[in-house]
Amino acid sequence: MIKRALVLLFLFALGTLFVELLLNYTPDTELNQTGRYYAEHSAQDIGTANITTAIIVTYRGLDTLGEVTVLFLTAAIVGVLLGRGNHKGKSLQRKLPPSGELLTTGSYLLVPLILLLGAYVFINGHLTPGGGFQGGAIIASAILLMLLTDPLRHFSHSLIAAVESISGLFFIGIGVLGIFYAGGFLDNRLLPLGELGALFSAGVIPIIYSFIGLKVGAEFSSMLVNLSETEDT
Amino acid sequence: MITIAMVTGFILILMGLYGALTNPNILRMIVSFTIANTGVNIVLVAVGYIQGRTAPILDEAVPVAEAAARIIDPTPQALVLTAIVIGLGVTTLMLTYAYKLYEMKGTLNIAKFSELKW
Amino acid sequence: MVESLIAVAAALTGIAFLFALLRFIKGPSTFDRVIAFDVLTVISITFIVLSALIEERGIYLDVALVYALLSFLGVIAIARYLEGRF
Amino acid sequence: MIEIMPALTLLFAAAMIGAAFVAIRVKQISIAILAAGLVSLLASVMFLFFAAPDVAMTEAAIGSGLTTFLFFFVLGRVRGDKHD
Amino acid sequence: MTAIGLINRDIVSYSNQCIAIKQYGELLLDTKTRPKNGVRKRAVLFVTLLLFWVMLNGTLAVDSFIVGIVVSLAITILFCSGLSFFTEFRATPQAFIAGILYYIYFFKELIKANFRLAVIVLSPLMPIKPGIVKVRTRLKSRMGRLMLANSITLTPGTLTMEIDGEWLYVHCVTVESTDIDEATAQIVAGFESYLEVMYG
Amino acid sequence: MESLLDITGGVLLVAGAVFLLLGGLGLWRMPDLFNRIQAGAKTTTLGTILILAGAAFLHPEWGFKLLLIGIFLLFTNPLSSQVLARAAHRRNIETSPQTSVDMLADAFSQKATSENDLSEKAGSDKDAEEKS
Repeated sequence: MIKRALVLLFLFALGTLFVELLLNYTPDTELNQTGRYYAEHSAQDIGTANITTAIIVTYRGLDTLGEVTVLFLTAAIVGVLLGRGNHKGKSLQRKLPPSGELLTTGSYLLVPLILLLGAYVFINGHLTPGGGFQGGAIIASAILLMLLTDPLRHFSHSLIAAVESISGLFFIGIGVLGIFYAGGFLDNRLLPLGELGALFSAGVIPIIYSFIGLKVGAEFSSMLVNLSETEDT
Repeated sequence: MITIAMVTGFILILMGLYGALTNPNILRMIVSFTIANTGVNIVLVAVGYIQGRTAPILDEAVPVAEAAARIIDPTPQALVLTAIVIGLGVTTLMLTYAYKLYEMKGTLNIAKFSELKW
Repeated sequence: MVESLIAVAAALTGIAFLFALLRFIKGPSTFDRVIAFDVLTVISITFIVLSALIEERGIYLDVALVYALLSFLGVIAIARYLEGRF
Repeated sequence: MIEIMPALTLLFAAAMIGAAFVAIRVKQISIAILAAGLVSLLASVMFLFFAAPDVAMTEAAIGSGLTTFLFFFVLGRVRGDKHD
Repeated sequence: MTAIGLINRDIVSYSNQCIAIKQYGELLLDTKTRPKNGVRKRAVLFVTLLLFWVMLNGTLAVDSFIVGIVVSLAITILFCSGLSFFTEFRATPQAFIAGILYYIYFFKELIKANFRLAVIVLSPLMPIKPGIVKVRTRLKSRMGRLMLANSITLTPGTLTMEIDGEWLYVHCVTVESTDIDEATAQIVAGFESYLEVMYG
Repeated sequence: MESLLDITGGVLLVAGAVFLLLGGLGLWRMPDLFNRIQAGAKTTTLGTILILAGAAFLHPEWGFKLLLIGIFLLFTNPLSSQVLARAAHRRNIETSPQTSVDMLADAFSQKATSENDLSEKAGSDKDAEEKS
């Protein structure tokens, strides 16, 4: 009971803090300095219609690199913890009947569409909402639908690892090329900026975002596949 | 509108923390944690919102010349986007640990893990 | 005129949303809650379309696309779990 | 006449708090997970109301399918746990 | 640092990858257990995906079209057993006419059934008599059966629960007859006559 | 002054919202799970499609995306309902007393001998959770 009282006390303190914050908060009516800079300059400097994309890929490109690294580490830790390869042959022996005909046919119909939507989301990341992370999550959702339809489906681990590492390599390679041929690491002006609103615009941002999308999709997929190949304890 | 969202976010944070701190079951602690995570994201997005403005995407509705006067702050959005993706990674990691803990002890009750007592 | 019609539509949809939410909170069995979840996600797509109409931004529809294609995955996941087929 | 967007925001705020309450209080873990998924789906619509379509799309793609599946997966694996 | 790690991993995984591509002739899927699509089905899938791509982009500009071809080709190769709306569609004029008529009939039924259900929901006594009946279908193709089940499900008042061979198990809000042939005539026959021409 | 197109779009929006309301009401009032699926999930599909059509009337340039959303809904929504109904039937959810026939249960009881071990394993552990 004393633990619960402590918890309530802590939450009460936190709540008071929040109320204090809320009472003293005055909403902005104008953009602050950074926001104004991004709003005014990203169209000419970066050439993206979606300013969030400009921030993620170029202005704060190193943060994104760090984020991708964190995801990579997470996927690796999940893989190590679950120890795939130890019971590769055994996992296929689980006795599960297949799902009903409707779900099977429906998933065959929907999976290509989900993959197409994922590709659309990350290729158009500089024009419409979305980008590499969303597209990667959508692609992983397609893998998830396959797993839900048939939990025993076997996926090629080495293919997922290959997609992940190759796209990561190209992401960094493009960033390094930017040091030599453009303004700096992950500078997008390797290619001409093009016209605002066209698909081939904003320099290398669509290419970078495609690689990020493939990488994130492969990372999430490897987490899903690793988890699904664990044994029923 | 900003106030509504901030109040919601704070309430979600408090509820999530309450659940995470009082539940004995590890899986439920993780569920509560995701709720608190969502609350934090809502607060951050609400901070970046400016009344009467629109999304930071330039198209026919928002030409480049008017951008600075019509869009909201894009920086918190970029941060929250990162936070959500990392949140999924963290959740997966926690769930993997929970699975390994269960494999080790055959239970998910936090009181049974006496090595973790402080 | 059109604005007021949109407002009426939003109000009616909001009432439907409340009904589904009540079913979610009350729902005697797990399955009742799952079906309420399904209905809530479908109604949320409506809200996204309505907000796109109010703000007059066509790009919001991309979110509705993702929502329409992915929100059923949660329902299928829980249905498969309850079937005992993982 | 009330403004539409604040009213909708209020509706979604109430729904999220209700769903979070269900998630904290309900006995079955499966419903708690479902309610957490609902919180994140509703949060996605709320992000859209706050003019953040990128964030909304991320939350919709991640919160609905992937998180829910991962939770149910682990829950299915630890099914024999009687010390609930 | 990340770069070096990635390069290391890449070198390690490259040899694995060569083996993987050899081992799994189809890249993503293990196709030993499930039917592979023939060239015609893959072409149909490719065209459908391209159509969806153009609709998603809302433009026929050359650049987006080229990217669409690449993406659709990649998905067609990777996900080789995918279906599309026009897989197994008989490309005859009758089939196209039947398709149009099918959608008209479907929306008519949808609206009619919705009004019927609205009356039930609004009436205070709830005059319902639910039950699960068994009906028969003659359709053989996968897409045709999926479309039939989806049409039955989308019409309020009937809900397909299971397909087992030629039998469909349908939940009805108001059961009108439990006889198999009569129920088939009421629930299935309308959609089936069009779908049979379309998909066979 | 609004054009006829705008008025039609607005009226379609309201009609869709009415169907959504009926769906919500049905979800609240129907006596058992399968009927709730019928009333809830189906009526809302028509409502959403009508609202999409109304939006297409108001903004014709969004037509393709709205059409795609409609197509996706038409294929995902029945799928989830079917899977859910099937799972519920497998778990023997109690039906309302008005239910007259259940031919699927009859069919299953004949087939049950072959599948018995699996359903036992899945059912026994979770029933405790369900009823609590």
